[in-house]
Amino acid sequence: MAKTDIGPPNYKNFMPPVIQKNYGKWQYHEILQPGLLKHVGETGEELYTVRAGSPRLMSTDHIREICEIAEKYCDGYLRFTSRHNIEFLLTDKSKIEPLIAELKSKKYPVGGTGHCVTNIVHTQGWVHCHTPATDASGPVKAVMDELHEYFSTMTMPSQVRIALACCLNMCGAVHCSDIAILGIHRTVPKPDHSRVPNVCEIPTTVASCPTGAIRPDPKTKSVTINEEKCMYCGNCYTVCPALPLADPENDGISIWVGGKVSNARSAPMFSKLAIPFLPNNPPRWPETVAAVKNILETYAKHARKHERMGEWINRISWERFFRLTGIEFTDKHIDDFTTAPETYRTTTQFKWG
Amino acid sequence: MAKTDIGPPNYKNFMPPVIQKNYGKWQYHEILQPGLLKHVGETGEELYTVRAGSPRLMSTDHIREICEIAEKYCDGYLRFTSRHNIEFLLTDKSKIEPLIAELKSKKYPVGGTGHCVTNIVHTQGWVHCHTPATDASGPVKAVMDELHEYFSTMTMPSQVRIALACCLNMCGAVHCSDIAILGIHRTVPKPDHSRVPNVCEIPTTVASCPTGAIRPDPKTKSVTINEEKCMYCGNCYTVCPALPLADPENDGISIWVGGKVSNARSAPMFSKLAIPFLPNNPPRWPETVAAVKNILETYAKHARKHERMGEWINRISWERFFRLTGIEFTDKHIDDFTTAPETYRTTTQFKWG
Amino acid sequence: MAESETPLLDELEKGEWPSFVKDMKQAAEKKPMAKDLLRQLELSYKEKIGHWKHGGIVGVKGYGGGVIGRYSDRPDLFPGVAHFHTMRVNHPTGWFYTTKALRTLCDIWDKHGSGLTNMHGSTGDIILLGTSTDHLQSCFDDLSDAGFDLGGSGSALRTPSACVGPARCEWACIDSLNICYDITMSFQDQLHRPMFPYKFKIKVSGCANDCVASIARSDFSIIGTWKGKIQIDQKEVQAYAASGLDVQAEVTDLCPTKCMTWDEKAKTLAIEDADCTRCMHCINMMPKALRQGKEKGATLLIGGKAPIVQGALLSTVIVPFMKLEPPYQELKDLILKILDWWDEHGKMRERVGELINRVGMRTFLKDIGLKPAPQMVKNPRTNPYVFFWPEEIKKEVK
Amino acid sequence: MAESETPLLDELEKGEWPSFVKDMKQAAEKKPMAKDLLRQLELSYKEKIGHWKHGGIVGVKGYGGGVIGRYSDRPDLFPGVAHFHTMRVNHPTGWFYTTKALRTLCDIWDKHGSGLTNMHGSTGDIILLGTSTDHLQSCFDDLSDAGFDLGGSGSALRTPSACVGPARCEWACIDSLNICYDITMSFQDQLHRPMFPYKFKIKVSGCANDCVASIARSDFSIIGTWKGKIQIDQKEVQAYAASGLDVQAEVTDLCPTKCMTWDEKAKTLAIEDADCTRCMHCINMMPKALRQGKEKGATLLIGGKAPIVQGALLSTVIVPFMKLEPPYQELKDLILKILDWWDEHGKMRERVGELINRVGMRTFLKDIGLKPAPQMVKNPRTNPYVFFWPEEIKKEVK
Ligand code: SRM
Ligand code: SRM
Ligand code: SRM
Ligand code: SRM
Ligand code: SF4
Ligand code: SF4
Ligand code: SF4
Ligand code: SF4
Ligand code: SF4
Ligand code: SF4
Ligand code: SF4
Ligand code: SF4
Repeated sequence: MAKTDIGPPNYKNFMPPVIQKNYGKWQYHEILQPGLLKHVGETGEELYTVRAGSPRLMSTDHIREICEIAEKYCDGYLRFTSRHNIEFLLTDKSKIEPLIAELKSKKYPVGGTGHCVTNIVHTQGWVHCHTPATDASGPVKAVMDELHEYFSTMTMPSQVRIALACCLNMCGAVHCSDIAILGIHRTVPKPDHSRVPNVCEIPTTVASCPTGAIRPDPKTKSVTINEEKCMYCGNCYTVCPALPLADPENDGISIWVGGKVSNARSAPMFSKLAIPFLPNNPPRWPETVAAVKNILETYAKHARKHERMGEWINRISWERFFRLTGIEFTDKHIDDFTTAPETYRTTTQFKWG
Repeated sequence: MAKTDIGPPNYKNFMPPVIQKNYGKWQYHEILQPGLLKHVGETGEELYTVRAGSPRLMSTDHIREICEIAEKYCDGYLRFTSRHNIEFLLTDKSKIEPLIAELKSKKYPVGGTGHCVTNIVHTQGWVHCHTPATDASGPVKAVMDELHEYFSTMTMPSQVRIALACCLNMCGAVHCSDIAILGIHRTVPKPDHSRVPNVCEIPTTVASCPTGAIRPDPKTKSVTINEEKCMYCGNCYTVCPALPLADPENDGISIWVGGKVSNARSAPMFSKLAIPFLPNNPPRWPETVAAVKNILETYAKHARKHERMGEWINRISWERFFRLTGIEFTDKHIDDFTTAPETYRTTTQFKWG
Repeated sequence: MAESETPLLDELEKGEWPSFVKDMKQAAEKKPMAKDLLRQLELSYKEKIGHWKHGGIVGVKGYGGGVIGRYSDRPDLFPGVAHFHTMRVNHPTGWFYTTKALRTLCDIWDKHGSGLTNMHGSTGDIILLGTSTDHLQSCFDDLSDAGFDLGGSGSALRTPSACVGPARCEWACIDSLNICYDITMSFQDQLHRPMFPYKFKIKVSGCANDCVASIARSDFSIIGTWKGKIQIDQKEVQAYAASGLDVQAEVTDLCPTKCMTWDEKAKTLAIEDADCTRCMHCINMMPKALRQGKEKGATLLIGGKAPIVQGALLSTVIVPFMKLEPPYQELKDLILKILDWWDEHGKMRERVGELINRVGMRTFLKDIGLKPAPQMVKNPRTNPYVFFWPEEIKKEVK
Repeated sequence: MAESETPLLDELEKGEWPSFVKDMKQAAEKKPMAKDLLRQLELSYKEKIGHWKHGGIVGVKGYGGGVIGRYSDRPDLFPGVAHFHTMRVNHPTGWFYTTKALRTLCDIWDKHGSGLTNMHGSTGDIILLGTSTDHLQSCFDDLSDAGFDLGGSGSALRTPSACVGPARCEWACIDSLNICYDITMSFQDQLHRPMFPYKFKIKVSGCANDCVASIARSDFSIIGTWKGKIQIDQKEVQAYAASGLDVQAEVTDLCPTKCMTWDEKAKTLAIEDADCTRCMHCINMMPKALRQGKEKGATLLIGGKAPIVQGALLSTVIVPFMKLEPPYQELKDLILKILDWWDEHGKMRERVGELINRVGMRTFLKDIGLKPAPQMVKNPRTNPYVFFWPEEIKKEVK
């Protein structure tokens, strides 16, 4: 039998010699051009990193192609980033240009560094999950097709992190992104009363609802859902498969803005609702693409250098954000969860728009 | 029978002529000295206001004395402020000095303007309420005896509003004060099971508890209180007189800081807990007096001009506030009500102290 | 000299600040009631506990409120305060008085009560501190004859109050006094005959300085503001600068939106008015040099209150701007609509702000007919728990 | 040419960004499984709805997690994906690879699965996307022989991850990779055999830039920081200024604590280090000129998570500073203590952050033995609902 609990391979064995030598002794770095980093060690040794975009959903053939490239230019060393880009690691300066040329000829976008739109962190969607309100890879591809020039340049005011999650579980962790694309359901789960008693634990199902919309129904041994209290989060479905809530016409996408993770300058921030609903429109989600582009380009036009999306909005005010982007402000933008009071404007300080 | 619903006397009949004439047409004002305001109308007419401190709890004799003064210098016109100071309204410049002199000779503190400590908004305490955890007029007198020089000067960095409430009902609205003195109970109500069934409505009593600590007890037809869930707010006592919670040894005072109401510069802010508990020590509450003085003087020493208490703390950080004042930070400072998550430090940005 | 009966309270006659004990003793000399109050208070100081029973319901004819019932728990020791109810008298708006009116009040209170008062209560009323049940009606009658009326208590509209405003302040964007008085007069019924789920407070401030703390202490806050450019008198700005004001450090650097620039060389001040949030700071600093924009009105906010039960709330913007001119019909209609809505949906002891939090701002806005605006929030929601109205959802395909 | 079976997906082969459809088609050429995945996805695109059933429990011997069960709801149409489970393979810390290792992975996956992967999953795992139940064990066996192991799923510790840290970053205050690897190896049991109330994620970032988003995406966040003065190389500052960096506008003005001053004339930078909150901004701007203080360690935070159920949480500071050197015993003891505490008190599907909110931070700190510090809060509480411990209350006098 195979050994268990061996853990992952030791990362030390996978690092190129220049890293082994300079581990913990890097002195500074420069971004030489979009997608090209230079890190210099205390001894003066140099490491070059060429960063390329990836669809994340990759075939083994694709991975082998990457391996080939890494073998040709990088002695077989490479890594992936926390946002799923590919990083080719090399020391031989003369190989940089050819490597980038080959990547470009093979249609790899080179970039994702500095003040750019880097890869979109995303999730499974219709490819492999049971709760999605939209697809993941599709909208990501459609959006990045439109934004790819911002990946391979560094013309944004600051870093822009876009993320997508296909349901409120938020596996893409969109809750702290400059721009977030979030799949949402909008219909109340329809209990399959014939299955609920068999496949679901009623108390767990009842407890799963954040708004207390679910009541046990002793008669049917199933549950009833208070339509007025349900906000379609799908948490009950996670624990009880007999409560499906997907709906072709009413599922769709919401757009969120102004989150960040880093502690640089401002503290980490949650993303805030910008657009409550856009329809699912496969294969290219034009409404979503246009909405993201509009927000991004409005930001690019108005923000100051080094100002993240959320920092920009905090400076100009939300009323100004809605005016500049032309996005409609609705009652849905106003929180009504337990956190609501914290979000109310409890001051007379505001702008007219 | 006397007429009902006549409403208050029309304020217009109580305003001195200079105000009648310049109503809505004031152009600017100056604070000529502590306690002395000059308001100039568009026509150049001048109104002088001399402000004097008051204990708020006043005898009719005291009021008559004030009337006498107002008749002597102000043609019988005066007003009170929203913080219970007395304002003598006059136009005759030559009467200002004599008025102030007479006030001082009669031991009226003159001041309460500009960057000062003005009168303490407060409540009933043991004088007239059924739920106090401390007295109101007593601690106020003791504190103001110590701070009176800050009332009659303008040496603070900015306005300092102190308030006192004798229980969590906060009739003194201490929730938005630079420094707040708040009476707190610390013992769980002791249901008087013989009276509860007669004088209290059980469902109302149960519903009154913010933490859900109260359960009906069908056996005794009374209620039981979960000691672990009770934080002694006294709300149940308000609706059910048979649940007293006053306790000589464990009632006392907590100190709160950094609240404000005005929208000037920063938005209104709630006061935050500085000292969870100080004993009730009548007649002069020395611990409370010392605590307020320490906070006030630390603020006065370190804050920048025009910086309210809360603005100062926000700039220097709470860790610095606790270090500078020498106040101990305890687990009680960390919120554990429904609002708790909003108050956590969700960033690595902090100072060492 | 005989030993004092109140050695602890005597300590509070010392010191520089006016002493309430002195006032109590003054009254005690004339009124046994006041004397027993003093003695009972001394006992509280000794025992570190209050000696009042939980209030009972007392009142005057035709009114449901305005009197706070109070009974000593030691009537055996202090018979003078066996009953000791306070009467809340609606103050003249702005707390303006003629001495004549004040003296009349004193006379009435010496006749009917303890001779002790609070000038004023925390909501703004004249508090007549302590009388016996049998004096309530006659005292009210005398007050009424003198032109005074009771204020609010219980689950009613409470006595509205206003900052001194146009009477003595150059910054009043609205006629705070008149609005307050008009509301008070229009809503006498709501003030005197408790009918709501809980108390409802209205306060009116002429500008964002909010000198009556309306945003913190009232369910419905009316705060003056303006549209248009802040009017700058550059000469007067220069005069302030010349007289020692550090315009950069004390004014422009403290502007929360950083929309001001001070040109130190040219000594000119510029304001990017579109970015100004009308916080008042710069105007506060240079009243002679800066005047508010010309279009005046008010921002209306809802829900302010102390912590019991769900935690304290500050009022929150529901109408960014409303022009307010007599007879203030739009304002009063809105208030009535809100009162009705609260009355219909509120639970017992649920303030309007708590009700809004319970049912959701979207429901409140829809029911009242107010248009959502970004000015109502610090920021849009961060949680994805968004409700859609049934009419927004496409008919379900089966 | 025959008409395409996937006209909608074909649209996504167009455009500049790498196309996942291209990858799916590549795999589909070799693997019927992948082909049916493509066809089922096309159906989803047409119908705008997913076609997977609610997951079932499948796995490999000895493990309680690491595999996500998945079944098509149209096995009639797409028999290739009747079962289509993903395997989560623990990535090498820092996502470093030799091509040799990667190729081995590919070979194994071509042998056992769909030939499709996610490089990587959102938690950091290598996601082997889709295989049938009967291949799970043999695939695992092959992975294990090749030196790979499964990652976490279910109510277990999830695969910890770390920023690239000391391997390629001058700002790593801690050895993020080694800490992550050490934790992963030490907690294999917790990773593979679900035993907790819910999932538990750990992420390690070398500095406050937080390049693995630990503060947003992990229950336990380890973030490098420092004590002591930021080391300034004035020459290099001048070089940055000379090369076009506007030090005032881009560095000092953006310092959140305004603790930096740039003397434009003398071209010198000064930092009031006591006020610095180590946000990294100035260092980010001038890596060659500024180096962090010499005493290195980490801030530990707890509770980060996505919104389900009580709303999203960011991690919150529980240890302002801990030195972290191998074998990281203090750190691991703390994590174990927290896991135990959560295990004992947590309800089903209650993340540790939610548990802390339910029982109160004070209870957490007391039980774990951590000293309260102002650094744990943005501000002290504003509500007066303060609990006291029984031992703090004087024995009651009857
Ligand atoms: C490679 C990677 C770490 C890894 O282990 O994989 C990485 C690497 C670097 N980051 Fe990062 N960051 C990486 C994800 C992140 C993330 C996480 C994320 O995006 O999900 C963050 C937090 C994002 C957020 O706040 O929402 C992040 C926030 C930063 C920042 C702060 C940016 C800011 O001002 O808010 C810096 C500083 C800077 O760029 O000046 C930074 C700086 C850097 C530096 C310059 C560090 C260094 O000295 O080498 C590296 C190159 C930056 C570049 O690409 O321009 N890194 N960095 C990640 C690349 C992701 C990608 O492919 O795009
Ligand atoms: C594969 C992955 C998305 C991806 O495409 O990368 C994923 C996929 C699923 N996640 Fe996730 N989560 C994944 C990372 C995340 C993250 C991001 C992270 O770890 O940084 C989050 C947000 C952070 C967090 O943990 O709070 C996340 C928050 C959730 C939640 C909500 C948990 C919560 O407490 O709010 C659920 C619901 C649940 O656990 O029942 C969930 C549940 C699921 C399930 C198991 C669906 C379910 O309800 O049972 C999904 C299985 C999809 C499938 O069929 O393969 N997933 N999930 C990620 C794991 C890959 C990996 O191991 O590397
Ligand atoms: C008389 C009174 C109004 C009334 O109707 O009674 C009043 C009168 C004035 N206030 Fe006020 N304020 C009065 C209570 C308040 C309150 C309410 C309170 O304290 O409960 C506030 C909000 C306090 C807070 O934020 O916590 C208040 C915040 C201000 C401010 C803003 C201060 C700040 O920077 O935060 C100003 C502007 C200034 O002083 O520069 C102001 C300015 C003024 C001016 C200068 C307005 C004017 O042009 O006449 C008046 C004289 C100020 C002075 O005393 O220095 N007034 N003022 C109140 C006197 C109270 C007292 O006896 O001390
Ligand atoms: C007299 C006064 C205090 C004072 O010394 O000035 C007062 C006294 C009492 N208040 Fe108050 N409140 C007084 C202004 C306030 C204020 C301040 C304000 O109005 O600006 C507040 C905070 C603002 C607010 O309304 O939220 C206030 C918040 C409360 C509360 C808590 C209400 C809440 O929703 O949080 C209670 C409890 C209750 O209503 O059951 C309360 C209850 C009480 C009762 C009736 C006691 C009770 O539980 O029945 C007190 C009667 C004392 C007595 O025996 O005379 N009082 N009360 C104030 C009214 C005088 C007046 O009419 O001018
Ligand atoms: S976000 Fe939702 S739908 Fe998407 S992978 Fe995660 S659990 Fe599945
Ligand atoms: S979808 Fe969410 S809100 Fe609706 S019933 Fe299910 S758990 Fe409750
Ligand atoms: S604060 Fe409490 S004790 Fe004081 S007067 Fe108000 S209700 Fe009474
Ligand atoms: S005092 Fe407050 S917390 Fe305690 S039982 Fe009464 S209402 Fe509940
Ligand atoms: S609130 Fe404004 S208008 Fe009213 S008195 Fe204060 S400063 Fe003047
Ligand atoms: S009113 Fe406030 S925001 Fe407007 S310019 Fe003046 S200081 Fe700035
Ligand atoms: S978190 Fe800090 S140490 Fe780690 S890679 Fe990012 S910048 Fe470097
Ligand atoms: S690290 Fe941040 S807070 Fe510290 S000096 Fe630099 S910019 Fe300022």
